[in-house]
Amino acid sequence: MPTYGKGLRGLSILTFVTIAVALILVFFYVPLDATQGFIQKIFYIHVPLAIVSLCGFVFGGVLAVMHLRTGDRRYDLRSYVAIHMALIFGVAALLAGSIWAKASWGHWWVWNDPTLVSYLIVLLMFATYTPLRFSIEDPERQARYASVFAIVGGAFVPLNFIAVRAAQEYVHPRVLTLTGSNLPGPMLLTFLVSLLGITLLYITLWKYEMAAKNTRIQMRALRRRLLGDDDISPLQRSAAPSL
Amino acid sequence: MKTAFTVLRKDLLLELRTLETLPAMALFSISTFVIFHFGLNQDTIHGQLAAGVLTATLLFAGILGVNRLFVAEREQGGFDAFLLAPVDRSSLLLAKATALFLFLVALEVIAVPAFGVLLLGPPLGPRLPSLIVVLALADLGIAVIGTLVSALAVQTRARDVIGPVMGLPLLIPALIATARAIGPLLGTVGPGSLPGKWLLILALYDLVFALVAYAVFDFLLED
Amino acid sequence: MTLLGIAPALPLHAAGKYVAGAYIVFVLVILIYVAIMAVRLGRMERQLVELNRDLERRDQAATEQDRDPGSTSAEPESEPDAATGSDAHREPAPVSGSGRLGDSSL
Amino acid sequence: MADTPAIELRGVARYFGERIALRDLSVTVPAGATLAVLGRNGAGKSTLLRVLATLLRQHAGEVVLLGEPLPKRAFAVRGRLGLLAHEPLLYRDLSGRENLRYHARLHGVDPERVEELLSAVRMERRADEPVRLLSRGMVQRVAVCRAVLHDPEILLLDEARANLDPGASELVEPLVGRPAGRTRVITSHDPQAALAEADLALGLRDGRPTFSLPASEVTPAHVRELYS
Repeated sequence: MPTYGKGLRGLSILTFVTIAVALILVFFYVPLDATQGFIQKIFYIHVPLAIVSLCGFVFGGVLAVMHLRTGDRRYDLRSYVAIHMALIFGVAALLAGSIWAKASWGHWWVWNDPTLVSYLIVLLMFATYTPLRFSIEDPERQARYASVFAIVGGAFVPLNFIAVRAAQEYVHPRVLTLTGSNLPGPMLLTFLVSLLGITLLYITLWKYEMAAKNTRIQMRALRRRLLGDDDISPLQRSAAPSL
Repeated sequence: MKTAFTVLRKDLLLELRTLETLPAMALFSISTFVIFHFGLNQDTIHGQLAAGVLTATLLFAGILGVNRLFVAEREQGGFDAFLLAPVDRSSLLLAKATALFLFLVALEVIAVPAFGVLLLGPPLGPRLPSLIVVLALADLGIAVIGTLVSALAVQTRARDVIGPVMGLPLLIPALIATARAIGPLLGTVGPGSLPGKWLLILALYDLVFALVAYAVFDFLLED
Repeated sequence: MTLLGIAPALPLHAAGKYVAGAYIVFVLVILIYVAIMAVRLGRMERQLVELNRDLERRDQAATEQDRDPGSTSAEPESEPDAATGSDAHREPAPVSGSGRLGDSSL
Repeated sequence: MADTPAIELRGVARYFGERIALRDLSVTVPAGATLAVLGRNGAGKSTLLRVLATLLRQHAGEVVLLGEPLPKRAFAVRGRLGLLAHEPLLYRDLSGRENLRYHARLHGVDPERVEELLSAVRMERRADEPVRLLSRGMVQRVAVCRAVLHDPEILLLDEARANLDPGASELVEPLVGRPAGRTRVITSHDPQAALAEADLALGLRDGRPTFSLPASEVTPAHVRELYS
């Protein structure tokens, strides 16, 4: 049975260092953006969060495919944690994005930035992932239906982005499209370092939550093995996989 | 294919007998037009606004159909009856998607003329052919996504809520493409050209989700 | 160390407020997450402590049983055979069949 | 095919989350024989029938029906099984005949067989009324037709006699009774009636088999233990 905790210590140190370096670069090294000035600094937190979160949803979809193909419920747990983390990062990205919108265009929500708009739609959709899991009792069916949802969601993310981007008339020059990039040298370096930092943070927290969930499940099994079955309280319904 | 036709025939017969879904969708859409009239406080609308009103109304009326799609199967043992037969399981997806598609077409046969009469400024006539093309592609998207979402939701406890809440975000890109494709058609100056870009996106959307639905549908029936 | 001199660290005029806000929101979200996980960890810790106490009670009962097996105390401490138990719930599923979990199951 | 047993279960288990529905179940039913499954409510009888009907996959152990291992070869067996359970599996808003025609098309059976069965259970006159207007007994008779429509080799009867008055029971006897010569698995709340028409008997309690004997060797003690 794989444990998820072993690489955690080294990984968290690496994450800490990377984010620290990124912050230093953002605030002390990179020159101010010509048009947006200081506000542009939010860009280095908003876009990496958005990218990592989107990749998290697609990662959850891939794990869901593995779960349906192999039938191994551990993939379902990994998919659940991946999507769960992606949702958390997504909320942070959306908040940072709306702050950026307020700073540069004056109001909290703006419809002309395709990343922000398509982001809201993706979050709206994945917000139903947990209620869907919660409303199915049989754990095996719950895992299977959640995986189907994750796969549909994974396919939806790129399509949604294409549709929203095509629908946008751009108000301001694209600083960085999620696909291409037209950033001068130092900005690109800073962006890549902060992207790396956020990615490492996602992986660390993913392993951390996997370790926590794994421990809880092992403990429940241990408790049942030691104290017989009638001593444990029946598992109350939860969205999390119970295996 | 034959199985899909068998299941489709049964569904249409069942709808004929009970008349639960179709009338509800039609009445829902017409009352929505009335609400839009008072909401927008305009006697006639045209262009992109009209496209938006039409598309949004059809989408929400379609959601009513999505909610009812698998209810008979769930409550009267339809799933077991189907699973007991030596048939390919994805034919149920094909049959139900076709049934939903036909419901949507029937809805549009009623709702679009009503829209023309009630709200639309410019005459509907000359715009109809290209409008039909766009609506057909949109119905295909709603049918595929709707069937998948309905199959997912019907087995859950909060099925009347989970279905729409899951389905709407999934259908937003289709809604965008449909509204943007219909927009120029309903302009006052005369039917504009069909924007190819949006038809392409709509077609791509339908194709991708048809493939995804085909790949994952069997897992929803397995137990 | 000219690095520090170039850009004022945190200009607090209008723009700075938003930038600080964005980064604080990010830190806050992560902190909330860590707090939730900490609560879960606490609950798990309590369950482990409880588990150990139950075990001690059971072992104590077992040792009493061994010391005077003959005496039929008024209310005999029935040997809770932990291994099989009434088994109304499944033990970790044996490895076999379609993708069931390993014995030391996750 | 007569020598290979119709149903072979070895160490079959099925869980519903943490709760055990079936566990360590091993039984072999030769072709043409009838197995009576006895036990209280929730003992796992219906779960066992759904596993045999390929509607539920087993979580452990082996299930071989008519020489075909499940769940891999389930499609090869599906057309040769008939299930009659609490749910009649009929659409209430369609008539009896429309339901049976639908099932006949699903199973690729000649519609003529529908008329034959309807007259066998004397339902021809009421065959065109929606099922929701029929009495429980009539619905059960139409459900019997549905279960044997495709002439299954294995028949799974979950309290088939429930809701049937003695008259109706005789009507369906040639279809679902012993004379039809099919391999049958029957469950019932009335152990005596079930044992009377069974060759083998299986006792279930909390998902575990308590006995698996020829019907003749089942003693009242066995039965009492099941329902105590």
